[in-house]
Amino acid sequence: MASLDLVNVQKSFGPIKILHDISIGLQDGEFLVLVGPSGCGKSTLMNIIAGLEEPTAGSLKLQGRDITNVAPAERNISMVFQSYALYPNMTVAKNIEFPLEMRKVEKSARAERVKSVSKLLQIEHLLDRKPRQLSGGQRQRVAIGRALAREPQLYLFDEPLSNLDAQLRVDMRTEIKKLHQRLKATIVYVTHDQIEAMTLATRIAVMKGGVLQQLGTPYEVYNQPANTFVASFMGSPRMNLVKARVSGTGGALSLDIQSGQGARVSIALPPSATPAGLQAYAGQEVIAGIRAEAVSLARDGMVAGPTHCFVDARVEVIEPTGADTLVVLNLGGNEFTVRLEPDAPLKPEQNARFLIDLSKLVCFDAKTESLIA
Amino acid sequence: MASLDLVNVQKSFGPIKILHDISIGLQDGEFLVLVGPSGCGKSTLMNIIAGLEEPTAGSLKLQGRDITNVAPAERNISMVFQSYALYPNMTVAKNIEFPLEMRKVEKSARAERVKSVSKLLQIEHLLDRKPRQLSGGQRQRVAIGRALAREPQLYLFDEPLSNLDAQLRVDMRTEIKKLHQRLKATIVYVTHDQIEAMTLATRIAVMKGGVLQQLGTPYEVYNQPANTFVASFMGSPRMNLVKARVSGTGGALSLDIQSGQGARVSIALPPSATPAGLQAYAGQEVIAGIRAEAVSLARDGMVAGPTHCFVDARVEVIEPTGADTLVVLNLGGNEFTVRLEPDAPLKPEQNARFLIDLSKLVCFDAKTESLIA
Amino acid sequence: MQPRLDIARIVLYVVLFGFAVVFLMPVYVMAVNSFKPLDEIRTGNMMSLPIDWTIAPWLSAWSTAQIGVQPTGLKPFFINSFLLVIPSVALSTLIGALNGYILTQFKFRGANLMFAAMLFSVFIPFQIVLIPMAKTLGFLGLAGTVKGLIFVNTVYGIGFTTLFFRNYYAAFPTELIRSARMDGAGFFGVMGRILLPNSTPIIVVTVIWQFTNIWNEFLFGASFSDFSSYPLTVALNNLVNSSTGVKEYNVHFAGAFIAAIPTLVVYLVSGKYFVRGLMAGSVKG
Amino acid sequence: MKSGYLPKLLFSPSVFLVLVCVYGYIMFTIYLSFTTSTMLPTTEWAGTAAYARLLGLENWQVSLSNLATFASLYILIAMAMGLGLAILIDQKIRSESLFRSIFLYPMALSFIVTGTAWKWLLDPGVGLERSIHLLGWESFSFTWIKDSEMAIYCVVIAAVWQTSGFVMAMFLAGLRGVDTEQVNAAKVDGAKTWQIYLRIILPQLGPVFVSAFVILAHMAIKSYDLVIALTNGGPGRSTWLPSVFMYQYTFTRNEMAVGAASSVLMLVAIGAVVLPYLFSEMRKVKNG
Amino acid sequence: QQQSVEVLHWWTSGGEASALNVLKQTLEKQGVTWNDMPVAGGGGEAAMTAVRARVTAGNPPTAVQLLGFDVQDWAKQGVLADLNDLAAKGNWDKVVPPALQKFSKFNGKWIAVPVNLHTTNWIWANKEVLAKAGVTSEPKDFDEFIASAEKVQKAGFIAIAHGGQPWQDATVFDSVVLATGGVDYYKKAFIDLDTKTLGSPTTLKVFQRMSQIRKLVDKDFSGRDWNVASGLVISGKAGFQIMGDWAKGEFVNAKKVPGKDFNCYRFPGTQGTAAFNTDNFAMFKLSDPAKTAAQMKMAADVMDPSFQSSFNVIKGAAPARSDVADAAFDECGKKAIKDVAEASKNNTLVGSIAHGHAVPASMKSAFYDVITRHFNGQIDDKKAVAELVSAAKN
Ligand SMILES: Nc1ncnc2c1ncn2[C@@H]1O[C@H](COP(=O)(O)OP(=O)(O)OP(=O)(O)O)[C@@H](O)[C@H]1O
Ligand SMILES: Nc1ncnc2c1ncn2[C@@H]1O[C@H](COP(=O)(O)OP(=O)(O)OP(=O)(O)O)[C@@H](O)[C@H]1O
Ligand SMILES: [Mg+2]
Ligand SMILES: [Mg+2]
Repeated sequence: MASLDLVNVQKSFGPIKILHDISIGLQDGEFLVLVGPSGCGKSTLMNIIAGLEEPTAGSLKLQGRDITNVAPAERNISMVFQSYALYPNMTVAKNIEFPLEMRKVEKSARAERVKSVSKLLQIEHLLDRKPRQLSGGQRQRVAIGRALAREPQLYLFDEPLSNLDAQLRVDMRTEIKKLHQRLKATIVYVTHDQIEAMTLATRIAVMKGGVLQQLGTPYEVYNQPANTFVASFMGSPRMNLVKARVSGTGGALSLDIQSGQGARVSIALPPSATPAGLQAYAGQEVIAGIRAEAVSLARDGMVAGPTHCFVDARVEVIEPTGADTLVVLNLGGNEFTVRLEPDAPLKPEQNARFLIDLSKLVCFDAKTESLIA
Repeated sequence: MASLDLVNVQKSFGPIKILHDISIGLQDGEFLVLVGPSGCGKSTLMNIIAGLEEPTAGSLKLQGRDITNVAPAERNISMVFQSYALYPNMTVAKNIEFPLEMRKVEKSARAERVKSVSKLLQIEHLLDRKPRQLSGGQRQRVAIGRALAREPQLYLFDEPLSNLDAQLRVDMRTEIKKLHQRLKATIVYVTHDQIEAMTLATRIAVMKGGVLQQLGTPYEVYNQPANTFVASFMGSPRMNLVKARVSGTGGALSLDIQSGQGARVSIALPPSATPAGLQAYAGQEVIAGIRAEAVSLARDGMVAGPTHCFVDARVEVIEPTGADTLVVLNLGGNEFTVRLEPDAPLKPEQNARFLIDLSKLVCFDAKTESLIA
Repeated sequence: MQPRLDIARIVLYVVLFGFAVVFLMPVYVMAVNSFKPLDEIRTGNMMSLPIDWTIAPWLSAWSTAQIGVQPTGLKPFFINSFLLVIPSVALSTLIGALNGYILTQFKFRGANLMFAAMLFSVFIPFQIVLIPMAKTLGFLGLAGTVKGLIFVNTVYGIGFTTLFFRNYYAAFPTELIRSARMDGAGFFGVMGRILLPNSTPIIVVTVIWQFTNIWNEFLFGASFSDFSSYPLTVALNNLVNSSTGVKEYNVHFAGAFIAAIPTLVVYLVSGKYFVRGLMAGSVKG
Repeated sequence: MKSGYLPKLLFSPSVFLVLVCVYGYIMFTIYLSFTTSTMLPTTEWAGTAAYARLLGLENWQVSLSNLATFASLYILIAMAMGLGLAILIDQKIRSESLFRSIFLYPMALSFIVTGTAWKWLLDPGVGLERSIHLLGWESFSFTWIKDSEMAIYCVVIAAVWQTSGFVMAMFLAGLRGVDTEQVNAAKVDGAKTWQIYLRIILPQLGPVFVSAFVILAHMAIKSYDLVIALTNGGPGRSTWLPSVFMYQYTFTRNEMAVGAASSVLMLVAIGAVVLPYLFSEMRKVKNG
Repeated sequence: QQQSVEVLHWWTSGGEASALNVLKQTLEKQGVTWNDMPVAGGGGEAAMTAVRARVTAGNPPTAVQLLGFDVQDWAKQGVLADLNDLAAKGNWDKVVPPALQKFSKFNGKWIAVPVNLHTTNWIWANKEVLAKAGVTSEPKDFDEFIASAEKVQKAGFIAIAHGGQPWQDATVFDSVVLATGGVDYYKKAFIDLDTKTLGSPTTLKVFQRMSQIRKLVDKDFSGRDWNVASGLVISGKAGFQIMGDWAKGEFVNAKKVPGKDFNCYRFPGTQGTAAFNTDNFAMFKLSDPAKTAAQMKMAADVMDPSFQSSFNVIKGAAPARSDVADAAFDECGKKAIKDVAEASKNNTLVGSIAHGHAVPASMKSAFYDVITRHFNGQIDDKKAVAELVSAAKN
């Protein structure tokens, strides 16, 4: 396995700049998950790593070797394409075998490998079919199988599980995780699935409009988002972001949440949960971010802990998702989504009291939208 | 909008039977979500409804009219294809406009429509591009746009959001929900996303290997799964299914969970949470199903309510997903996954006490694997 | 889906049938007259069926008709034509595929200009290359040999074959090629394993074109070969185009059919490779 | 994709051959056209004498105007027929291969012989006209081949007959390369069969149109056997084409310089007509 | 080393080939292998192309069948061999009619050997048809011929079977010119290209007569092969055909007997004169002495009287030597030999315009252009004369 360094990689299609100065350094055996809104340049970046597109500027190093001008075939990289790109003239087995054949792997070893990969992906019964006789999910698994057949220095997966059902997805995710651990493979992985990103990544790169927003561990990205974009992009439902004014001084700051027309809400911040940088914003406006799961329904007789506080809000919408219930509140005139147990005893239009875990609170500069740490 | 009736629809490709006797009746304005493992025949069923494949047997009625032999163009159906199937020779705008043009919609009205649809899908800036110049998610949105341009009797969506990022996915989901409510459109929708299925559907059809397993409201499917397949297919993490022996008689039954080597666990069932049919199984084995979210960490001093019970279990694996933590327990020798708050104070290998909500317990016949109601 | 028979389809069949009849008319004339004795042709109606059926003209065209001084029939010239046509077709098709691949997948300066140059080359009248080519062949020592003919037919086939393949590959899904390159396929791997196996229809078209053209090529055959390497067309021409002798139309027609058999076989065999939906399901979008 | 040296290396033999055997020889021909060559090439310089003679020849003018009529009609009709037949054949018909072969077979037969069959068919005294008379339609008249105004249309008919099957094959190959999923999508979008062809399939066949055009244009320009076998240039000189002219003057009339001059003028004319079209089409292929 | 000859020719029809086979066998008896190189097509057009390619490639055949002025043209290129030694030995200058020598010699050197002597001013007539139309005697002059033909036409037959191809039109023209202007006019106008003579009223008359013939031809004549036209006569659909002596083959092949079923006679008004064409084997310069030796053997064999006889009996022409016995020939053949001998003696043996024995190929074709256009009614008689003159000027 190998380390991968992207140095100031840029890409334009004609006049349109798709990637701006992307620099990422990956250690041997890292699992990088690329996330970002549709069209932000993830696949383009993957193609550049694979050598299928030339970067307009910048360079790439694999295991210290400059590969900017190396042909894809000589990079020793495997890739699962977002669009599958199965070979229509070959059966499933042949598709999987192809990269091995190209690397001159012996016939019996190939057959072995096809067998084990197809077993892993539960497509053994499809080995003799042509791509056009497969369902969407089956095609996607064949595409994965083709990439897994080899053991290259680097794997690239572009949304490999998007067409699989939830169970299979969990299975495949586990398999990929195992694979990563077993082979100590370096992997770059694009996904839109939050859970995939959180569970698989050793590091997550969040992109937006071709610009790298944050590169960090899943914990960092989730709990210390570099800016409001990352904050609201990661996590579902998205983080609640509300404008608030910082008041008080010294050790005891509090946030006053602006009220459009609703009642004004003031939240006192416990010193332990106050970012150091927030002091400088006293009297100014910031953006406060609280995740939906940091709020719970206050039960009768509960007492707020040192990092908790109570707020009263009006219930607007209730959306049961099975495992939980999402409730949209009106908090000081702002929409505020919280996640509660499935059988939370609430009805639309009622008022209720909620408990906020302030240790999960993050604040952003109102102008630059970056994290105040 | 229109009602749709599938009557004993069957489909074989050569010797392989893909769909077995599917009968589904949809009311005007219903939103049917088709779910099932990859390759179970969802797309095939969609194709049959669209008229792109002929059923081997059975018939279809749209608004009471037999359409089994009606050409696709005359069915007045819109469809989003799993593979997008964009027209490579046309720009995005032309792609969206095409179905309108085919229905002889006036030019100005078409332009209007393209504008509003592309705004809805956030692809206004892409209107002049060719499909080849789009990212995966952008292509998918164009495909949706093409389907939404018209207002047909029936919409078919085959995994329309699989390549979108989480935020966009939520947005689009909401838009589709709104569309459904505004137009009172009848919709058939394939997805692998549990949340999509639960939030969008008026009814869910669960398929497996070409056989319809259950057709019911999201609540029914989630809480009263017709069999163990449906139970474990719907919901993530999957429902915990453990073999248990029913003991006791009369009003007070209890379940003894078989222990491979672990300690034997016995759970007393409160009469209010005991399915009527379970009486007949006294002394026999059943499969008990408990969802991960029906279990919580018992806190010190807690007292079990009338439909709750305590169990002791050993923590095996802890998997934080951001919003919650998934914990795999060893319960009487069985793996048992529970979903806890993100900061549950647990460590692997420790023993702890958990609270089970027995009102969520479901039992299945051990042989037929169907629900005991 | 097996379409049902309705009015539209009946019309479709009627139209197809009508065209088929028109297309078959000349060959009908040839066929019926190839089975008539010469007298009957001289005196009778050319469109009517033979009164006195005979296969003598066919036998004669095959084995006894006069091609040169010896009454050899067309038989001995088949081999020559095959020796000439098979390598020429294979070579020019291969070169065309190669050029098409290079021209569509590798962008280098002057590539488009070269393509235009090759394209334009199909328009040159062959009579203008005859003399210089004769000189060239003489210089290369290939004059009067099958090798020389193969060379000539290959060179002047490149324009077409390149055109066919380049235009076909221009629409080929790039993802497939990219994927193959990722999988470690080199230049020839991509071509041999991905492009060619997915080019069946265009290969069929190219082979039909090249086979027919080279099989029926006369000018080069007559000019650049000697009797031992004469291709079939020259023989057929000698059979048909004798100047002041008696014209045995029945033998001519039979000879024409015989000479066309390989081409017809190629058409029949290759036809079934026009398969539908070659790419379906290989890529999204 | 970036190119290493291998593609260029593999491409260069073709380039070399084409440059030498086509453009080199064209140079040679241009040179010949300025000499006094008659039977064999000579090097004696004659200036533009050959061109002067050529332009004064009525045969040349007749040939050119015939070519204009013939080429435009032939290309148009053969293209339309080929496309039409391909679409008809593409309708999942029974005995597809039979029909396909029937339309394609004329390509297999060399015109050395089919010319005779056509000559008979078109001949009013023995062919179609007489047969129809025998069937009872006495007033039917089809004497084009004997009519110097109309004979060129007979050449068009025979040429269309010979090549439209091949054009059909080309279009069929193109039609069958189009992804079925797109066709499915168009069906659902409410497109009728003809609209699917017109809007979805044909626009993707741009390159096939280019190929077909080149094939037909080249046939139109090079048709020699056809004319010789069918009308031998007659009645009178009314079906002469430049190809006949070139051949006649170069090899039969021993006026090689004039023949060369006519080739040069033809090439210039072809270049003027074809190249702009090709370039525009190629640009479309690249961007579209 | 095995001696061999390579012979390029276009005699590939049954009769021609078996005639040539005589030569082949003769040579093989002398130990010379025969490498055939037949290239048929038109009047040897394809063959001429092939020769050019062969010569350019530096690989000419031993002998090439050539017509008329082509021999001279090739000789001018300096690629033909010198046969004078052989000619002296065989006394060719004496036995070959001077009119023919003009084509087989260049700058006083023999370079080619003549094989046959065809004459073109023949008429072929179906006796039965003529009888039915009431034509009992052979027409003596042009007007009589026209009158007879008109009778045939009136009787419901095609009067003159003709194929509308330039060379056939020109073949008729040969005869009409001879009949109208006589040998002197013919030579002056069409061989010496004297423009005054060409523009004279005689020429106008020639074209007027062509127009007369045109009226006696059926409407479907255009493009018809000559042998189809012969077929019309043979099958009794037409009365006459104006065609060279090779037409006899068609009649004989259809089991018709000269004198009994059909008649052959000189075009009315041309008795005693003959327009001829002759096939030569031009001998190319070779570098290999073994080949040259074989070439000389071949040339000698061709000029051998017994070969000339046996070849031309089959070919249907007269021998190119005037000293060959006519015993083996049929009635028409005997007449041909007699006529040729007479004409040669009277110096009325003239090269055929139609077959490139009057003027070189380019001029011949220019004449074709005029004759054909006139015959097809595209230009009138006067215009035809004018165009003929202007063609001759170029
Ligand atoms: N042309 C064909 N020939 C043979 N089998 C086919 C053909 N098309 C589809 N199948 C098979 O039919 C089954 C159902 O396919 P379908 O596309 O309906 O699955 P699906 O439920 O949409 O799956 P996914 O969620 O993966 O898209 C699959 O097992 C597939 O392999
Ligand atoms: N050939 C091209 N010409 C112009 N723009 C292009 C081209 N290919 C891609 N783009 C644009 O580049 C941007 C990035 O594309 P890319 O495929 O990398 O997105 P992505 O992050 O993978 O998105 P998704 O999640 O939707 O797959 C998109 O906005 C796309 O429209
Ligand atoms: Mg992408
Ligand atoms: Mg599917």
